[in-house]
Amino acid sequence: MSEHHTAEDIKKHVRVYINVFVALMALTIITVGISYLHLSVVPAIILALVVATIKGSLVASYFMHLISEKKMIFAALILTGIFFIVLMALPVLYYGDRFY
Amino acid sequence: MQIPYTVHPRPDTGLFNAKLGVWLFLASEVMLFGALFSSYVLLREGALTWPHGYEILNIPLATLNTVVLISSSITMVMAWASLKLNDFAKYKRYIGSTVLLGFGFLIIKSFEYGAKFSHGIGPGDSTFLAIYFTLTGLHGLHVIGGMIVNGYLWGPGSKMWQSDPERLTNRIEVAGLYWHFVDLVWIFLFPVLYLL
Amino acid sequence: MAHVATAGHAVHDAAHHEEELTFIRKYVFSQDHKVIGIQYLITSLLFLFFGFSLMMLMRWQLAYPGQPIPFIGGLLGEANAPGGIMLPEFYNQLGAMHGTIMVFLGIVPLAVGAFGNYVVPLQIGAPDMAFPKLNMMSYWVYFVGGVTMLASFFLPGGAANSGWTSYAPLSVVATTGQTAWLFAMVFLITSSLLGSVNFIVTMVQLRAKGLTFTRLPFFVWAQLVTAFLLLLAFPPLEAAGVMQLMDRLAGTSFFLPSGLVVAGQALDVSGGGSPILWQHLFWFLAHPEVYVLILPAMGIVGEVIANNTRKPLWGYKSLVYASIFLGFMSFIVWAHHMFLTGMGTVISTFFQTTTMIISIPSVIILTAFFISLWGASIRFNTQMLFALAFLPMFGIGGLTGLPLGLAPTDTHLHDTYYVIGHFHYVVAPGTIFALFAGVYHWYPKVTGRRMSDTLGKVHFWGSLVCMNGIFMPMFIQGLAGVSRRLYDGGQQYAHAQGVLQWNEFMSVAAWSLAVFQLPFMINFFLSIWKGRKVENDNPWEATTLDWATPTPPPHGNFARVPEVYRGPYEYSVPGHPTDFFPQNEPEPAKG
Amino acid sequence: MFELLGLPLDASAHGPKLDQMTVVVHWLMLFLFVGWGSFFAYTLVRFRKGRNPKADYTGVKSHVSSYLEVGIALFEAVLLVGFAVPLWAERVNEFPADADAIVVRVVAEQFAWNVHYPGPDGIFGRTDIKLVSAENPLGLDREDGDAKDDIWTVNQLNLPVNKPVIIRLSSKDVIHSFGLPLFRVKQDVIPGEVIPLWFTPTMTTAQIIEASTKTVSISAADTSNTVLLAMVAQADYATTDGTAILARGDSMTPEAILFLVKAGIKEVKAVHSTPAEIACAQLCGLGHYRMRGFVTIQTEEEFKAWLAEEASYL
Ligand code: HEA
Ligand code: HEA
Ligand code: CUA
Ligand SMILES: [Cu+2]
Repeated sequence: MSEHHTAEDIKKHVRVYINVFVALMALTIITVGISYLHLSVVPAIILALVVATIKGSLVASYFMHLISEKKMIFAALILTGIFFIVLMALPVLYYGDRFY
Repeated sequence: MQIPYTVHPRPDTGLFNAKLGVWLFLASEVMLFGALFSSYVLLREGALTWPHGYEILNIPLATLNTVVLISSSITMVMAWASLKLNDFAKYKRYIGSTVLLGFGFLIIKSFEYGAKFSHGIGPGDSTFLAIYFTLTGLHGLHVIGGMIVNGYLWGPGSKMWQSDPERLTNRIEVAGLYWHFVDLVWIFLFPVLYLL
Repeated sequence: MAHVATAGHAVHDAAHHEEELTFIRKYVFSQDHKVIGIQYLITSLLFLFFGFSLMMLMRWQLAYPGQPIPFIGGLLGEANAPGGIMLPEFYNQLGAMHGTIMVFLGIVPLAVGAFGNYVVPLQIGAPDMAFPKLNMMSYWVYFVGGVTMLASFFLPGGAANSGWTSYAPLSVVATTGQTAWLFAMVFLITSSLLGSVNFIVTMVQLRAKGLTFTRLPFFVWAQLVTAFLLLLAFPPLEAAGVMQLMDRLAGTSFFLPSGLVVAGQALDVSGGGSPILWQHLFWFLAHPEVYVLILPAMGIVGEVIANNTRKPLWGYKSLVYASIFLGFMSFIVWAHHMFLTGMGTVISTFFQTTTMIISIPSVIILTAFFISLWGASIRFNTQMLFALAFLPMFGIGGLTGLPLGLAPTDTHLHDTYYVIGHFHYVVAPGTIFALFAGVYHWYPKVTGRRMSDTLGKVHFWGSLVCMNGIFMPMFIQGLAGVSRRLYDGGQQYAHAQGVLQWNEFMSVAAWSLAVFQLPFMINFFLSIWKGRKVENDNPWEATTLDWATPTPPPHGNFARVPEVYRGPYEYSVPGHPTDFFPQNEPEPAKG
Repeated sequence: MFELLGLPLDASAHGPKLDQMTVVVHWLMLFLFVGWGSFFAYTLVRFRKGRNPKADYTGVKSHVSSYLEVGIALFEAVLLVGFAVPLWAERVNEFPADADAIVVRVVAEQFAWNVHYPGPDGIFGRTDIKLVSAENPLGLDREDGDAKDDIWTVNQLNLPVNKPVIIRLSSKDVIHSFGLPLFRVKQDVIPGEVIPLWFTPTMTTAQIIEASTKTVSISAADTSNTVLLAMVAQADYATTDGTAILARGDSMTPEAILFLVKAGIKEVKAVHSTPAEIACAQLCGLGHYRMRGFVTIQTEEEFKAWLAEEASYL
């Protein structure tokens, strides 16, 4: 990412950053808004996480330039992603199958 | 013999050292916060009762804090872009604002904490509060760490602009990656703790 | 600016640096990977020795329960051993600290910090690690962690005493030593994380020209997989450590369920926590951790075997794939330590299956080593003896992992001496032997002198016999059902009566083992001045880049930027004049 | 192989299957160790430098090793599917109905096993941690109707033979592990949880004693032999002139040993005084090593009588 950018490129980037920023603000308002609806637990969790994931992806893709990142970094992140999922499966392992 | 690829990327990987380094570090951070999130789910699942975050915590303040942190992310990335555009003065302004916004975040956070403590509410009172204080505390430490780095890059560190501008730009990019990650963590913390 | 310095420039640069550095910068806060490697080496060997000493004390109590410890009994303090007789509290401290020190302060820093640091940059033809300052910090953070751990013996109530596993709630209600343990662990984890980032970047970014991934020495591969394990498995334990600290210091109950009555007193906490959560997070690290202990050892064994069989390692590709697969699988077997915590059929089947699967790559690695011996011309020097002995010793340890990995058989064996026997075979005559092999192998590169082969052989044979004398009877005791962590070695139990006599035998073997470390220590220190000087930079006639440097390597390592032309183990290449064909030697001109 | 492994006496219904599996696994291990070991030993001798001065660049070309590895994987699969999974399922899924079994609560604490029987009504009475005291370790609420007939003991578990027993395990403080080596069961006891466990004892304590009785040789040096001193005699011993030294059931004391030796008796039949025990297997604090309980397996009648006797103390 850090190499061979013309000033023109960068200016284009900056416009993208500003759009992303606006989107993030909007999504923040949406999440907070949703929470005032006091939905029941499951839809509330799903909605909140979906919005958070969108926001997170925006940050990662554009602010962190992940969208145009190198293979090596993707490989490391995919590996991390897998183990992260394993980690998040802990509660399932715990409650899913106790024999008593 | 000098260490290669500190500034320019290695041709076959396309990366300079610090960038790979910081991504790896962030990978480990994913696992750190992942373990805490997972613990949160596990404990909540096993709890008899669980309060809604909004019953206990101050949503307007936290929303404000979200805005502050997201803003600091955009100023961070603008700082990098300014260096890319050879505009050092703008860089100083942006990176300076990033630090200030981080400061703002911490001040708001301290109001939140202060309000809790003054009501005699602490981490020992319930599992929810325990996880709230642990997660936000750890996140706060990350903010402080980022501010120290960014503060350095604003102040003494920025002198590198004269000697090795490319390297400084790389440093800002790398510091930015970390700072955006801190923002990203908050993006998840906020709904999970406050809104659900 | 130039990022790849020319050769002349490099030498000049190195010399230039050398002059400027003060003693402190050169030997204490050094940023040179070799000096840091040596710092790690000395520190971790001292810890290893200390951990061993704790164990020798414990073995007294196990062999002669309730009898005063001779000579040093009086020095242990009234709080620990009144009248020289060890108290159970103290025994538990020794056990927890032995495990912790051996694993986190002994073997890992030795295998990764010392060998990894010293050898990896040399083997990949790099001038240093990618981040020298970070490297220095890793060492010093490790050092602080270690000192904290040691200092905890002097706290009221002594050091941590809840086992190296620190299971909650016991650890949460334990004495202050546990807090020190947790702080020390946070330091050690931080050090490991810094180190692993540094290692991965170094191995990915700083490989010499021509050194593709398929030409990396097996040792480098092993270190690469290890670094990933440390990077991704340690953070969950750090999170757990923070939570336990909160439980102990801030009154939270992450790991404390409601309604606890400790020592007749209802515990005043909010409750609602889960003791099993700690176990999951602990083993999420600690299982990968055991492969952190073994992989670098396998890497060293690979190097030494290739070098002393004078032929290529057999099945290099399968070795590499097996290591990667092993690393990957090690993240999804952790709950085999927890079969008896109330696990149902589905999850236990999952973990039993993954545990059986993970044994296959180990078999592949060992098999490749065995087959490498076929057709060899084996030089039995000290390092080769240690490397060879590693194979059956790891074999015994690994094979005894199988009955533990199957939940029904684990029922009887869980938390007995069988487990102790299992893992000591892999870590003590396994890993420690491999590390000894590494010391003998690379010593000439570091010092320019060889260690004595005669003393080395005394060290080897004595250690081999004693190690088996200590750990083989543990299987007998374990099968008989003797629990581990028993202050009196199981004296009171009926089912232990038939196997109690082994306790004394094992202890005597352990003390004899200590005696056989004397030749090593003498050899190690004396050879620095008295060892036979090496005749050239490549005394073992090896092929990898670590032997292509001046001896000892200067700051910046290589006199000339190395370039690599072939795989790592081109020994006895048909038609080549010598029986080794170094990686950096250009193809001879045709005709 | 069974004798070779030195597993303790097996006194439960499911035990032989577990033992059989342990034996099978150890055969596999032995096979692999000997197989690789002989190859290894052969190469060391055959390919030493003195015998084979020039190494062979290519070495082994065949793929036998891959077949071998597949073979091991298959064997492990068989172990899993054929033994491990069904046996485990039997342990954790196929609990007998409460009505068909003896149900007992065991509450672990540092460092004792509190055993709680429901009494004739078959219902466990209410317990409350506020009532816990030295005299009432279970915190049993005797005001509660169901609790009136409840029986509890410390470190003594009585069970009838040949009847399934369900033990509900819980802990007051830290994690313990309820291990019965002779019955091949072990279960971690986790505070905050109630974890059940079941097995069927197949031998009474009397039979266990019979089966574990050994002939041990004694000498004058044995007066401090802890193994011997923990035993009780299983026959009557007397001096040549007929003075009794030890009767069946008497513990071995240093004096008794000296007398026996003096009387020229070199061997005695003896057995450990408490052959069936509860062993705590998880580190639970400084008293972990002495967190020992006793198991007594009785005939149905003896057990009833014991319950009645305990009830009479209420
Ligand atoms: C370096 C360390 C290391 C290694 C490599 C291993 C390897 C394995 N371990 Fe071990 N293990 C530990 C360290 C290690 N372990 C520790 C420290 C503990 C206890 C922690 C505690 O509770 O305190 C433990 C505990 C432990 C348990 C929990 C037991 C219990 O608490 O009840 C289990 C259960 O599944 C297990 C299984 C295995 C298996 C299946 C392997 C497999 O990977 C093994 C595969 C290897 C082979 C199958 C051998 C192949 C070789 C041959 C076939 C050749 C034979 C050779 C010759 C003849 C020359 N281990
Ligand atoms: C890497 C890990 C490791 C290593 C190497 C060892 C090595 C040894 N261990 Fe350890 N052990 C553990 C990890 C390890 N152990 C763990 C995790 C536990 C469980 C703890 C718990 O219950 O929580 C345990 C428990 C444990 C027990 C059971 C205690 C109990 O349950 O009550 C016993 C009993 O005998 C024992 C013995 C030994 C012995 C005799 C050695 C010997 O092999 C030691 C050999 C050491 C050397 C040979 C040192 C060589 C070094 C030098 C000679 C230095 C030279 C110095 C210079 C040149 C400067 N260990
Ligand atoms: Cu209870 Cu150990
Ligand atoms: Cu494991």
